[in-house]
Amino acid sequence: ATYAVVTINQQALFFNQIDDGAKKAADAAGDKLVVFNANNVPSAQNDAIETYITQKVDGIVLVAIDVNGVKPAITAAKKAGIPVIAVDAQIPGGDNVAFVGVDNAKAGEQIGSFFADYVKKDMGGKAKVGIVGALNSFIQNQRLDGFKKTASVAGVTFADTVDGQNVQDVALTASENLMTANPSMTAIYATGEPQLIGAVSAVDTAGRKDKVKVFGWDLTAQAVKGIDEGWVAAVVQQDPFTEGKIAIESLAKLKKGGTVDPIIHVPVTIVTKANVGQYSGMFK
Amino acid sequence: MTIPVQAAASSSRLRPRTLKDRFLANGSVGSIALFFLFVVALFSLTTEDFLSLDNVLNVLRQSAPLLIVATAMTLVITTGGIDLSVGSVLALTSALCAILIHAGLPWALVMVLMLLVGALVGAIQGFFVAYEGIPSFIVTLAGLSVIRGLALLMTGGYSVPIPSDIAFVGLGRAWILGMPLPALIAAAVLLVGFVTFNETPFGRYVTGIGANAEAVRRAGVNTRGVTLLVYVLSGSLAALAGLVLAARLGSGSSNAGQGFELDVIAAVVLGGTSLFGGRGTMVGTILGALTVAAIGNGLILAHLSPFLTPIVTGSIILVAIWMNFRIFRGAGRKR
Amino acid sequence: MTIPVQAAASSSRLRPRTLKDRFLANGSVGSIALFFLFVVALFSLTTEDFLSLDNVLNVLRQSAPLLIVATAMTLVITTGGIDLSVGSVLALTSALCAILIHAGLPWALVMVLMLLVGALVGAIQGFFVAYEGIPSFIVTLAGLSVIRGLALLMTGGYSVPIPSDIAFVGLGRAWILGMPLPALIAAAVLLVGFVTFNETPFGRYVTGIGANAEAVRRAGVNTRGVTLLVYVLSGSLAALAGLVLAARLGSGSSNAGQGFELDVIAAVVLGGTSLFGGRGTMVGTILGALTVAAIGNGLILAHLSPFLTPIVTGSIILVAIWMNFRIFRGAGRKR
Amino acid sequence: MDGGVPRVRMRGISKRYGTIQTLDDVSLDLMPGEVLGLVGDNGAGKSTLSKVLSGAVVPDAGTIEIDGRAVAFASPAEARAQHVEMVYQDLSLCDTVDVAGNLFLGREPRRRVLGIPFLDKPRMRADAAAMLTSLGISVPDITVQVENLSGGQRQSIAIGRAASFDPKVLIMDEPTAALAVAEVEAVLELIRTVSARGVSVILITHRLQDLFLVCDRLQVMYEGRAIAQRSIVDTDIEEVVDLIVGRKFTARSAGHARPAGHARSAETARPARSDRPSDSPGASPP
Amino acid sequence: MDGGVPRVRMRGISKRYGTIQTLDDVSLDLMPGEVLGLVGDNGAGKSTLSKVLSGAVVPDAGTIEIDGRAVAFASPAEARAQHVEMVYQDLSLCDTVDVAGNLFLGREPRRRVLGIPFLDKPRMRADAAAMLTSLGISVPDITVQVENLSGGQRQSIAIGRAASFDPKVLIMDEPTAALAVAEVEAVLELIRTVSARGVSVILITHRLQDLFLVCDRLQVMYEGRAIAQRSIVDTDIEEVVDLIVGRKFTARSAGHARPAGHARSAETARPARSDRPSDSPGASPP
Ligand SMILES: Nc1ncnc2c1ncn2[C@@H]1O[C@H](COP(=O)(O)OP(=O)(O)OP(=O)(O)O)[C@@H](O)[C@H]1O
Ligand SMILES: Nc1ncnc2c1ncn2[C@@H]1O[C@H](COP(=O)(O)OP(=O)(O)OP(=O)(O)O)[C@@H](O)[C@H]1O
Ligand SMILES: [Mg+2]
Ligand SMILES: [Mg+2]
Repeated sequence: ATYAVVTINQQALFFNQIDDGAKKAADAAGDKLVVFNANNVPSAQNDAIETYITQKVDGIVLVAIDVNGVKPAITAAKKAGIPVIAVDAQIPGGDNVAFVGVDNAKAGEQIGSFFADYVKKDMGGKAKVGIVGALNSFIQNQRLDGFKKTASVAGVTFADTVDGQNVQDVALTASENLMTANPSMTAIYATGEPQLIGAVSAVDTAGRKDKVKVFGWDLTAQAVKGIDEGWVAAVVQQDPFTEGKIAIESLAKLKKGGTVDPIIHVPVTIVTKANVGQYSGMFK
Repeated sequence: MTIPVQAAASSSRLRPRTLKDRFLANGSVGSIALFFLFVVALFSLTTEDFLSLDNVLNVLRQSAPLLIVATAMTLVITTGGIDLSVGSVLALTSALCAILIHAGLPWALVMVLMLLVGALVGAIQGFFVAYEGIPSFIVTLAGLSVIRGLALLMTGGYSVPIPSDIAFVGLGRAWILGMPLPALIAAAVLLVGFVTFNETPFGRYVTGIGANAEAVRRAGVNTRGVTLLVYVLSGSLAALAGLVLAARLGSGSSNAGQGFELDVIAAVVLGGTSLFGGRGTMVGTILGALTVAAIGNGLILAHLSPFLTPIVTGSIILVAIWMNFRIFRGAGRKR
Repeated sequence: MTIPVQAAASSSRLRPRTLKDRFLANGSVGSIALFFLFVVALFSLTTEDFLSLDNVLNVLRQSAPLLIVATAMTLVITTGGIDLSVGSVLALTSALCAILIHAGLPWALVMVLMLLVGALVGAIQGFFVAYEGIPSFIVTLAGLSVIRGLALLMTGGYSVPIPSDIAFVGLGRAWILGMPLPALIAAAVLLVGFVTFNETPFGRYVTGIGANAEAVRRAGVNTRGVTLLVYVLSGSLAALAGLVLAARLGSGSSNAGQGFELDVIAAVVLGGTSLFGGRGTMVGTILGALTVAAIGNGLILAHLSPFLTPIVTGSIILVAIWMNFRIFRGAGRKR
Repeated sequence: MDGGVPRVRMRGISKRYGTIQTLDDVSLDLMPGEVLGLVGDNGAGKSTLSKVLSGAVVPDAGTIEIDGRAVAFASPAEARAQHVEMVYQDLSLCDTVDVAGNLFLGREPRRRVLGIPFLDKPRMRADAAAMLTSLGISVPDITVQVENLSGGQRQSIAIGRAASFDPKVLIMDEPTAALAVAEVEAVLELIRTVSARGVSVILITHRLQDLFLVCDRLQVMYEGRAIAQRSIVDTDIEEVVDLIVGRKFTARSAGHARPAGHARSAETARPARSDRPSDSPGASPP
Repeated sequence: MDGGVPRVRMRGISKRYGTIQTLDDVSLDLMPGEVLGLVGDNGAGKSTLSKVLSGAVVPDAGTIEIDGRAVAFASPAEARAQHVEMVYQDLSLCDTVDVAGNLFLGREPRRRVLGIPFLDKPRMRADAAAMLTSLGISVPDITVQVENLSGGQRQSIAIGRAASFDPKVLIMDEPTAALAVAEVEAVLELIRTVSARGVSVILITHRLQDLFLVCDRLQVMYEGRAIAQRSIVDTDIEEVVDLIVGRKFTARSAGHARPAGHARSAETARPARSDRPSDSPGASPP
């Protein structure tokens, strides 16, 4: 059978690991896997799905950019008898057979309450946190909202939110400016990989490692090093490899006439100094 | 005029115009046409479904927004200007129309409003370009930023769904006489654009302004008005494309059309319109846009690794253009 | 020449050149200079830290890649060309240098290699533009796609860490005499660029090619060679910027510098260089780049909501440029 | 000259570019049907003065009257509306537009379909061919873009454009500079014909002998000022040369060998103009 | 003319643009120190022929010899290396570059610092001012961009550029078209001076009277072919006019009134040239 993965871009490790997981599962089952990279353009995902429909692939794994905007294409696929599994971003009211991924709002709340605890225990109960987000990303906005929900406890104040635009050098400049604008800031929360790279570099080069604690999403080598050194406090690590793998396995199951759960949540891990050891091998 | 008529010198040194001459005279269009055929041939040989009816209609439907906006962009670039804001206008109208429909306004009214919004945005930008003499690159770059910012502000970064049970979505999804409606809309826009560009005084002035704006002004033409109108058209057609896209996707998002301006400009320039103004071709634009769309579609069908897609896309364009420039060397555009 | 000398007609109708004349004669530079001062004044009044030494040095460090590439882009645009591939070249060299350093090559060698890679990429693109006559927009748009594709292919989408204990990272982070090294590098590049552009025959030909390439060719200049060299410079300086950025970030990634080309072009055009070629100013470019950086920095310092940032940025640019155009009306650039 | 309302009356026209006072309090009168030669050294301000009259340059100071009514041209469109047409020295052609398109620029024959104006291309081509033939111009191909034409062919097109649209005032800024001998004759003949019909003509030229074939009067400019006027019958080439140069000057290239023969030159030139109404203010416009 | 190696020898030059055969098997000879007038109707192919010699146009067929050696110019740089300089009809100036920059384009005086060539701006300005003065040109300000100059001023700069760099062959394509009377005299004087030094000159002009003041020989082109050659002493303006037009033609504007006086005109013109070596193939180049 032939399965297609329609992804967002290939410049974040996260998406590539989804592809890798999917590839692994497909190879194991002797299936063919094709990948389409939409380069952050929402309508390109639609175009690709429609193209795969005309080509009659056996199933589609979709990492959506615009979760509403892909619905017609998913519906068309369903009509054509091609199952679509959404990964990472849930499609509200969509015709996809299943969703595999992290509950971003929930995980945002998780890191938020971790943050609240951390502030109480390790920061003397007071923190001023600045945020490096990607405003045009739906799921990163969810992570931001979830975080704010549980992190807003007594003693925590929010400084500005800046837009890293999912590009690491933009995020770097924005983070630096964020620190300049808020000299009394004691923590940064970054909602995605490019944002975290930018924030980590900014704190590092500004020599603020002793003053600012970094929280964020998606490990990289620099983040691992920061955790080792203690100034990166916690990073939400998803398991995109497993997400991709489960998605393809589910499609295979459907193909054989089986059924799958409509929502398959893959848990996240909050990586701290305590458990970073098991990840450091990934980033050599 | 009755002044002494002197026999025009004989044309002993003119030889009849051959088919080849005609082809060479339209150098840039000939070049992109050959290239387009080459791309089509390539993909029909290497993939199975490329020339299937479904796929062809699919490509046409997908490229409708590109074709619609490229029509106006051809005019803008022919005047020697540029409009970098089209992607943002598309995002703004797609987001705003979703919001308004969501809020319960009748969709027909929303459509009219969106076209007016596009025209207004174009008029504001056109005013700065035509009447204040600010380079269009700066004006529309500022516009790009401001307009997408407005869309972001209105949506808060979330995408707004459009109910799929209202007639509005037909704008992006309906089929009429076996053709997808977006493709028909694009065809109509292109036809009007072609006629306007080639058969009306307005179109003539557009070319003239790009070639020598002062000469057109000295000929008594209201060059500022013409320039303003070109940007109004560009804004309106970007709004139309935004409506079509929102209807097709069933959602409006401030994310829509990122980098769209570069695609549109690429299609127009690939078609043979000169960025220096004065030379534009609507047929070339159609071919340029379809070529871009065909390459994107064909590479998916060919199951190329996505890591190789950008490399192959760029290389195809460069090598094919290069070969055609070698064939047409000495003819065609100069820069 | 010894031919009869005839007294030049008296200059009774010349009046002495006033300061205002000089200012108006340099219309575009005067305009951006005023605008820059306006932006600086605005933010020093509305925010606390804007003019603090720390922040100023920070802005300079941040804008180093922009300034470096804008120097070369000024030359490219003055010849009437454009280089859309600079962001991709920056990504390629930042990724490749991280990979090679990771693989254990000495960093000095890596730096030299990267500059050569940039020069080579520029030479290939320059060849198509200068010797094959393909519009630079198409060539470098294809380059944008191919080169970032290569970076993607090499990194597999991973961001590659650069160990922060080697001297290489000093390129992005070191301080010399109280100044950040990237800022010093940018200053050196700008100085060399300024002198080259204004004081050498090469710089003269760059302007001439933009004004009337055929005239320069007829004057016996190797215009193709000059054009090629301009793209080589552009590629090399984009590579240098990539190195600085990689050193500052401590990692190389194919994601670096997305949309960077538009920022660079915006800075150059804002500075008063004409996209039609023939009119370029290095001082304007510096001011343009610093203005863009200052606005970005100042708005964050002013605690503006990020949703309003693009709107305010675009509006400031447009309104201020517009006011300056009104002051300089009749002087300065024509298009 | 005296008596009758002048077709054009310019007073106190001044224009400064940066440090240079290009025009300094210049006046100019032009009667209906009159041909005025405007001469002067390079850079004297002739082109600038005529551009003021054609609306292409807005002066810093000064007034213009057309047929006794004060006008102020903010753009060439307004001057063209008053039937002032000009052949610009730089020709002002659109290089990438074809011959017919340039001839009719701003005056395209239109065909309305459903109220929308379309270009009447067949008529444009036919009329364009007729216009060129009447000027004795042969252009290899009327659909060719003007950038591919020779210098003289380009100039002919600029002349054809200005002359064809029923002007009341026709300004020609060095119209014959690039023209070959037969084409020059055709242009001079054209000037005679239109002025006989009452069109007022301003002819700027450095071919001084031509002035004596068609002009009624000369106005000399020097460094931005109008310094002299001469009725054509009261002057000769030598005096004109001296006025232009600003001192006694011998120009063997100025059409007539000197010193002999100059008296005759004016004589032989004049009879040529006997067929046209002499300075008749009453000649009705076409 | 006969005897001696010609400075320039062009044979069988042909060039086609699209459907038009612009040059059709044209030959041209030019001796050292000779001044050749190249005349013909508009569009006859004069400019194209001279561009072939200056390297700006590569012909489809034909050979060129310079001083007996066969050359093939693929670019103007190669022709300039052989000391062929040309004043182009369209002037070929860089509008946004200043006067001095245009004069020295491609030949900038340089000052080496650490082996890097820098523009020697003070010298450029001083030399430029001297060059212009020697041509009798007054430009208001030498640092002004040429786009702001008058037509005649622009033309003077193009002439200054070609004449100043020690040419062996100087081609002037309608150099005097936009020039005022004193400047025309200066250019004609320039031609006499340089040809006296052994420079070969090709002068293309529609001011036929000028030909008789400076030329040794005329070549007439008609519709892309060289149809006639005349030694200047064997012809007169009337014949030249007839050759250009291709039939009997009366041109009162051609410098001399007809029918009277034409015999004398050639006479009065010739003595002016007595001060220069007549057709001397042996005159040594400067
Ligand atoms: N736009 C401008 N900017 C600056 N200077 C100008 C401009 N236009 C004209 N000038 C100056 O004004 C003077 C007069 O120019 P103008 O073109 O009117 O001269 P002209 O009499 O037509 O000369 P020519 O016989 O050479 O055509 C010149 O010195 C020129 O440099
Ligand atoms: N690049 C070109 N493309 C097409 N046709 C051309 C080109 N260059 C010249 N021609 C044609 O060749 C013919 C000769 O042109 P050329 O400029 O040599 O004439 P000319 O003798 O210099 O005329 P003039 O006296 O008007 O300057 C013209 O009919 C012109 O249209
Ligand atoms: Mg003039
Ligand atoms: Mg010519």
